[in-house]
Amino acid sequence: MDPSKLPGFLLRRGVKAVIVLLAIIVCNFLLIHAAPGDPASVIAGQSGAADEKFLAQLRQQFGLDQPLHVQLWLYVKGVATLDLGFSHRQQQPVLLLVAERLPATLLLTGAAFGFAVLAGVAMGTLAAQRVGSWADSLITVLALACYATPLFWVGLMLVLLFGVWLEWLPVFGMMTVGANLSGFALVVDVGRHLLLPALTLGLFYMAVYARLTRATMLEVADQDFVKTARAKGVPEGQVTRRHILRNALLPVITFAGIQAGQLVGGAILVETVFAWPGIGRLAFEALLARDYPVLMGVFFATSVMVVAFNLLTDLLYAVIDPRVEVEG
Amino acid sequence: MNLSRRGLLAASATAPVLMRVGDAQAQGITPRRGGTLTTILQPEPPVLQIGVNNQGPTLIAAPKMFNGLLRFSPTLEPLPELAKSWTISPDGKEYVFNLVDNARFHDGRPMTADDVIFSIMRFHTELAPRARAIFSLIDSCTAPDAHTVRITLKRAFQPFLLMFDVTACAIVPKHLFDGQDFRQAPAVQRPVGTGPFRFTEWQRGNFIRMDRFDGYWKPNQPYLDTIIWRIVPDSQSRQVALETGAVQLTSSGDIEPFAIPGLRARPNLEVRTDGWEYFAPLSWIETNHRVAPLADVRVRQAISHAIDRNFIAQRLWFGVGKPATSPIASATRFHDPSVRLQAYDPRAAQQLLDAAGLRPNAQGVRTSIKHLVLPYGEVWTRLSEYLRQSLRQVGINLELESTDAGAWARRIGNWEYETSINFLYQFGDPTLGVERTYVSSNIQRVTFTNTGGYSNPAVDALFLKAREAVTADERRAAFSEVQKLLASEIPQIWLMEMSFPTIHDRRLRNVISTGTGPNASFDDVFLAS
Amino acid sequence: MSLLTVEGLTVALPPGAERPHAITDITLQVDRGEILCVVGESGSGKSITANAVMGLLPKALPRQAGRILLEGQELTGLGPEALRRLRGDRMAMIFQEPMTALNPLMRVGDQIAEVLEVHGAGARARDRVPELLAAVNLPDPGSLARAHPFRLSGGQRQRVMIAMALALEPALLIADEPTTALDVTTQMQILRLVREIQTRRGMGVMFITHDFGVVAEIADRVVVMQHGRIVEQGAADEVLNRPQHPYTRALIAAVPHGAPQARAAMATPVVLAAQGVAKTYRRGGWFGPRATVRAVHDADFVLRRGETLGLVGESGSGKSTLARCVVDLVKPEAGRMLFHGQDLRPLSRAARKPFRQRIQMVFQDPFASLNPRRRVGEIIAEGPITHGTPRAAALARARDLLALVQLDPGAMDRYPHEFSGGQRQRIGIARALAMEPELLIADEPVSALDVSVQAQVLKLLADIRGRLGLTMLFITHDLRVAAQVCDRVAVMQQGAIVEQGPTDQVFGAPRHPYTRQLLDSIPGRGWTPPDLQDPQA
Amino acid sequence: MSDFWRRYARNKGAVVGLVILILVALIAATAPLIFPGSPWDMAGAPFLPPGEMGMLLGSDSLGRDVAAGIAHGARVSLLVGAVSTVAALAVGVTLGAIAGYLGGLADDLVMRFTEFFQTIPSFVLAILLVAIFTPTLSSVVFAIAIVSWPPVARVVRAEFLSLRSREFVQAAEVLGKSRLAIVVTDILPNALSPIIVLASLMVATAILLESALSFLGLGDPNLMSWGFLIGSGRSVIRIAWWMSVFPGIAIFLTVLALNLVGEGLSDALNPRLARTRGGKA
Repeated sequence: MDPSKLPGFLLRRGVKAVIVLLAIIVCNFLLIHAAPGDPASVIAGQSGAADEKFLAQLRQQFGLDQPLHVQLWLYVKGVATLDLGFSHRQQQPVLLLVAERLPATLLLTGAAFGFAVLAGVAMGTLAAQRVGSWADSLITVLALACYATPLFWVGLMLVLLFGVWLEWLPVFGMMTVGANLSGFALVVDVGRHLLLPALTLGLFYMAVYARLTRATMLEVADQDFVKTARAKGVPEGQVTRRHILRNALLPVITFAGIQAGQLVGGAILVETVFAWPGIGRLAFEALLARDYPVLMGVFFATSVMVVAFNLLTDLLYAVIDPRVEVEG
Repeated sequence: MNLSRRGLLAASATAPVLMRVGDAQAQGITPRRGGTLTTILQPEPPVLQIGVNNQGPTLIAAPKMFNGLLRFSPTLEPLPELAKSWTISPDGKEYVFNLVDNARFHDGRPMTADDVIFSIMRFHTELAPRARAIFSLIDSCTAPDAHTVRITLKRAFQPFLLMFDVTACAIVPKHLFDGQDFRQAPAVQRPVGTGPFRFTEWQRGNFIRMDRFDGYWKPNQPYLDTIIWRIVPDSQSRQVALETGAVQLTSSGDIEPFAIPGLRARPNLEVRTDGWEYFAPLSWIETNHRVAPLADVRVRQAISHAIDRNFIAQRLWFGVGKPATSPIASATRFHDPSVRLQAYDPRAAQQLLDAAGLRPNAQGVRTSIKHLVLPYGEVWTRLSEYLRQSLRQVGINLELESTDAGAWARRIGNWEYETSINFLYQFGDPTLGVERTYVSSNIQRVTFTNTGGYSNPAVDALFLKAREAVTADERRAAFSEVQKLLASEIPQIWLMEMSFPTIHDRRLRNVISTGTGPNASFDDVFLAS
Repeated sequence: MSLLTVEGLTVALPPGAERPHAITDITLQVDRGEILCVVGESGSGKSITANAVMGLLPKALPRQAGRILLEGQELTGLGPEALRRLRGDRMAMIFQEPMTALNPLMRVGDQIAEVLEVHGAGARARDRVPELLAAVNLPDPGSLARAHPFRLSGGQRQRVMIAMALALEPALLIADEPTTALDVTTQMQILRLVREIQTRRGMGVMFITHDFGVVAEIADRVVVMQHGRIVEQGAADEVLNRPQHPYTRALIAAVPHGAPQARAAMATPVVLAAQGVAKTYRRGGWFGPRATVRAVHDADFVLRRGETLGLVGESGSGKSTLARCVVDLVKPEAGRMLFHGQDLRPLSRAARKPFRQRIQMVFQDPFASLNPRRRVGEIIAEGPITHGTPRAAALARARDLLALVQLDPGAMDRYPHEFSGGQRQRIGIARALAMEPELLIADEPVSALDVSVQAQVLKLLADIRGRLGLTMLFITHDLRVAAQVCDRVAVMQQGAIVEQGPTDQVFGAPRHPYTRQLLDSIPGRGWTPPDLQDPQA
Repeated sequence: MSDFWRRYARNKGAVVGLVILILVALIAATAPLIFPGSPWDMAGAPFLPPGEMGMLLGSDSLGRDVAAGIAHGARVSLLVGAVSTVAALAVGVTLGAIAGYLGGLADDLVMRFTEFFQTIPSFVLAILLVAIFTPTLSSVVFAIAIVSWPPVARVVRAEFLSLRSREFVQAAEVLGKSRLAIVVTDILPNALSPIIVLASLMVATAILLESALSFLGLGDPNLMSWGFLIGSGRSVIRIAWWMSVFPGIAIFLTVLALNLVGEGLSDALNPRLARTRGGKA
């Protein structure tokens, strides 16, 4: 796309993203507040003993005695200044809690996403090139199998295989408990811990990308310009790389942009199975404890991730596909 | 049990001897200085300031940084801590604590009577409902000198001393809290106490580190250099970490009961289930007396007959804990061992239900009762599933509702339930930890009050009598009577005296030396070579 | 020695197809400096022949017999790599659909340079691109090379394709219907370009087409194919003017022809009058840039009873939009659409319903205009049923209508997919006639049909019109068809009617330059098909 | 119809999938006969390995028969899958039809709404909804339906959008048919194929979602389900692998079967494939 039009494009997408985020914030807030049980009663309950005065104190402290729209306004205003609120249960700013857990989730989802896209596209390409061969059948069956297996179960089976029976890999946590590693040793340690969770999270999406790539490759291969390339005498490898794959990647990118957000959902399961200390687990724990500010913070963080990813996808798309701006 | 009364009145004389209790249990090995204890904290507590947060994990970790005036032996005798001795007036109204004079906070400021008074009268009274209820009995609290505290009660309250364990009334530095919102004070994030270990680092979701406080008031103590609390949210990982030696100690609910038999078999590990005498948690089927069939004592008795408490203790908790026999746990003072609950007898249960007019329909169902599953972990879900199957045998259809911790607490607090599971700490004395569930004056829309709505004037009277009696004997009589009465009325269907396994490396010594076990200060814990 | 020699070429079809071979025993030559037109209807095997020469047959269609020689070298024995080296170098190909024949993600210049690169031109490849683009008469070759294909018009893209094909000066150019998807004016430009380059370089060209007009315009020699076989070949003049084979004769007879006849101006009442009709399309969302396209503006015409008015123009001229305005498929934002004096434009859906019966439409695409999930009988009868005719009566009438459009009454219970394109178009006509309309809008009713079928459908329409006294608005891009069918024509360009009048006047003495340009662009304008008795009709 | 079956049967995988699906449905239907009594009954000793004491697939931590749990769980999984798919279809088809047929502002509003739902990570939303409405069969179905409808709406909208401009729909307009009649008789029947294919895949996704929710302890506590079995087996995987392995295989086979059936349906219903098979000359 014409580089001079990039700022306008970014501005339009940016405005759109902000509106979407605002809607998400309001929606999350209302949704979470529709939940029965307020944090005061949870804290009161868990502190072993409580009386009415204590409850009233807590409610006042959390601002829960304010009218709902005031609470919402305060929340939206806070989010605008990156103040995601304060977790009274954890006695920490939500931003801090989320920020602490975010790297682990980004590492996990990033690794899983990278693995899924690379392996998926590679498998899909291979299958499409040898359509009808045993390799194609194998890849199709494999993709279908990954597609049909529950994420958490794959995780458990990997734990069983590599952690319990073979004892090759650590299966819980993000790093070895108690080993104060640093530098390269730490990277290796985290990498070993990352392997199984990332594989688990990535397998399903790998299957999706493999199927998608295969299908779009076959579709693109039927198109006229591929025939043009062949008629030009372009070697097969180059036809695949330059003409088929590049065009086939467009729907894969679109899909990846949508899927990236869903990855966070899967991360909750994987983080639960592998005890990975990310925001997926934070969300689940916060939900169980009715820690509204944290829940909203996690939702906001994931929404930002999704929106940012969509923006990134749009941008990538605009770079790869010159027609984008025409379609507005 | 006369011993306990004597101990309460004349503890000062025996104090120096009892201070050696821990050492004596060290099987003759001289304590060794040094070493790092890596253990587990689960779930990660929000803050480590007792008072601001009084949940289980905080009460495990924070006592390493704080001291109470007293601590308690496994038989709940008070032992000196920051109070090196104390006296109680014969009418039971005046308590004088003599404080150690060399205690310092981690920031170097000396601990004085002012800090104690602040902790009692201001800090815990404002923050902690349980403390508020008891400390409201205090008429005056003064400091005749910098190391003496005199408390005068409005009326005698025999279990008063039990409130001075570190878990109930940790002594906090007045100079760091006075004049501030206690919850928001910086010291909440970086706790400062007089305890043997000082707070050094907390990486959320990862670990908390505490280092030896070199200025600790007990000479040459503590023995350990560092305690690292690992946050490991996953029970499997915790078990692996224990097995591989990555951590040397687990406590509380860190390890699921079904893993205990396997861990017991490991030669390098020791599995203890004592050390919870002060808390003595008792679990029961929480029943809401406002719901039709449950108001009928015969129905409650029938349910009590229909469940096999031995099965629960052995098959669900793998022997960690034992069947309940009374509303007062056996470790709590004034437990009456002669009291018996309804025996496992489905036939008797069915007869009682017949008598209550609940006849089985074509499917064999007499009545349907809703049951809120306690959302505290898998074993509680299994328990509810077991109860459903057991009650189905006698024709009661238990419909489980699962919920999260927040909704559970709210629904119990608002009386919006039919049955559930609940367990409460007893804090050493029935007046402190048992009474609240059964007296009609405590029927409140708040969790852990008499939410079931049980009301019996005789029970109310007996609890009041026990509360106000000055001597232990008078109280014992009243408690015996109320236990017998409650056992037949069975307002809540008690299941099990719970315990939590403390599992540690055998090289780790003195882990459990008091009635608060893993919740104690660990100033005498050491790693043998 | 011929440039290209094909001998006894036979290509199999997959088992289960309607015939065993895609092409059977094809023998033909292309000499240097000549244009050989391969002509035939869809399914005749002409594209398969071209692809076989290029070595681009899909795996499902294997060559079974025959030889192909290019410049004396036998291609049939070559391995894939050797064949690849020849493609783009010694022989090149351009395709029918310029909109999809270029890689949408690559710059035009890169795509042209790629030909040179893969044949070993190395780094200098890019430098030659502007020169190649200039050779196909494209303006501003420098910036065009940096453009992506979507910025180019269809004609420009086809020029790019030609530039690409000619980059290495191949001996043989195969053009597979290269102008079918283009408007007539563009088509003529491309045809002239091909002819010019061919002459300049002395190439041999194998030009595949279904259009005898194009054949007449460009061919030196002609090969006629039917059902995968060559039925006739010879010099262009011979085949066009003295066809021998019955099939060739039938095809040529089906080409719409005959000069428009002067017809008496009608004095019947006005059925439909459009006054100042305008339709503007707006695009762009809440955040994107807005774009407006004036699809139709200031359209005025009248249509008298019994008359056929042709709306002619190239794609995008607004002729279909205008037709759709009449039946309210498109809502014009200005003007009046008077039907017997009543303005239809402001009518609500309900108020318009009575008029629905009186104005009906026949659509272009016989494959898309019939609901695939409904039986033919229901399709024809549902209009009258909607307007209150009892079901039994409507179905009985549908049976009669099938007979009227020369279909078997057994068709009633069959589904549309069981019929050929021409048959479907008859069903579409029957559906419109079931409403007994006064006014029939025919939107390119024969454009998607092969020439022989086209002739049959046109004949049917003429018959029906005569028998039922229909008034007709006939939209077409094909001036030959318009000349044959219409009493009067209106020529549209960029949303406006630039000229209208009696057909013979407009075609005989065009006043507007655009009309002249259109007429000049009719391929094979110099050729008048011989008057043949159609032996098959 | 026979034509449909012929095309369907051409895909071997689809036939295998159908057979598996019928078997699963059969097991679900006959579970009370094969395993009388409740799957929650503590029928034997805890942690019995497969095959011991008549427990074909072993027993769990309370001595409950895993095989009985799987058979009874099939009922729940299929029920949740089917009901939530129907619900999601109802919402998605309605909204998609409105957006696609009416276009304009309605389309814009519906699509913004749909996009918004697609931006929220669906599994997180499902967890939230189930937690808010407390885990029961109906809240699980509701939550799954809520997160599953957007793709339906998109597909239906796209189909409607393209069908709306098809000439046979325009012909129906010109005939004067009412909007409802056009939608019902002309557009919907032609949009049915992708909806049916999508529905078969949605059942699969719903089963996966239900199991994931149950795995996290957000299932209906009164109903035995596959996800529950795996969830309860997770923490004891080192002691009793069979508790998590077998229910997982059950989910895998069912979801696989549904996917295969979906592909078969797609082949059998998609006229485009039929056309390419015919070959292009």
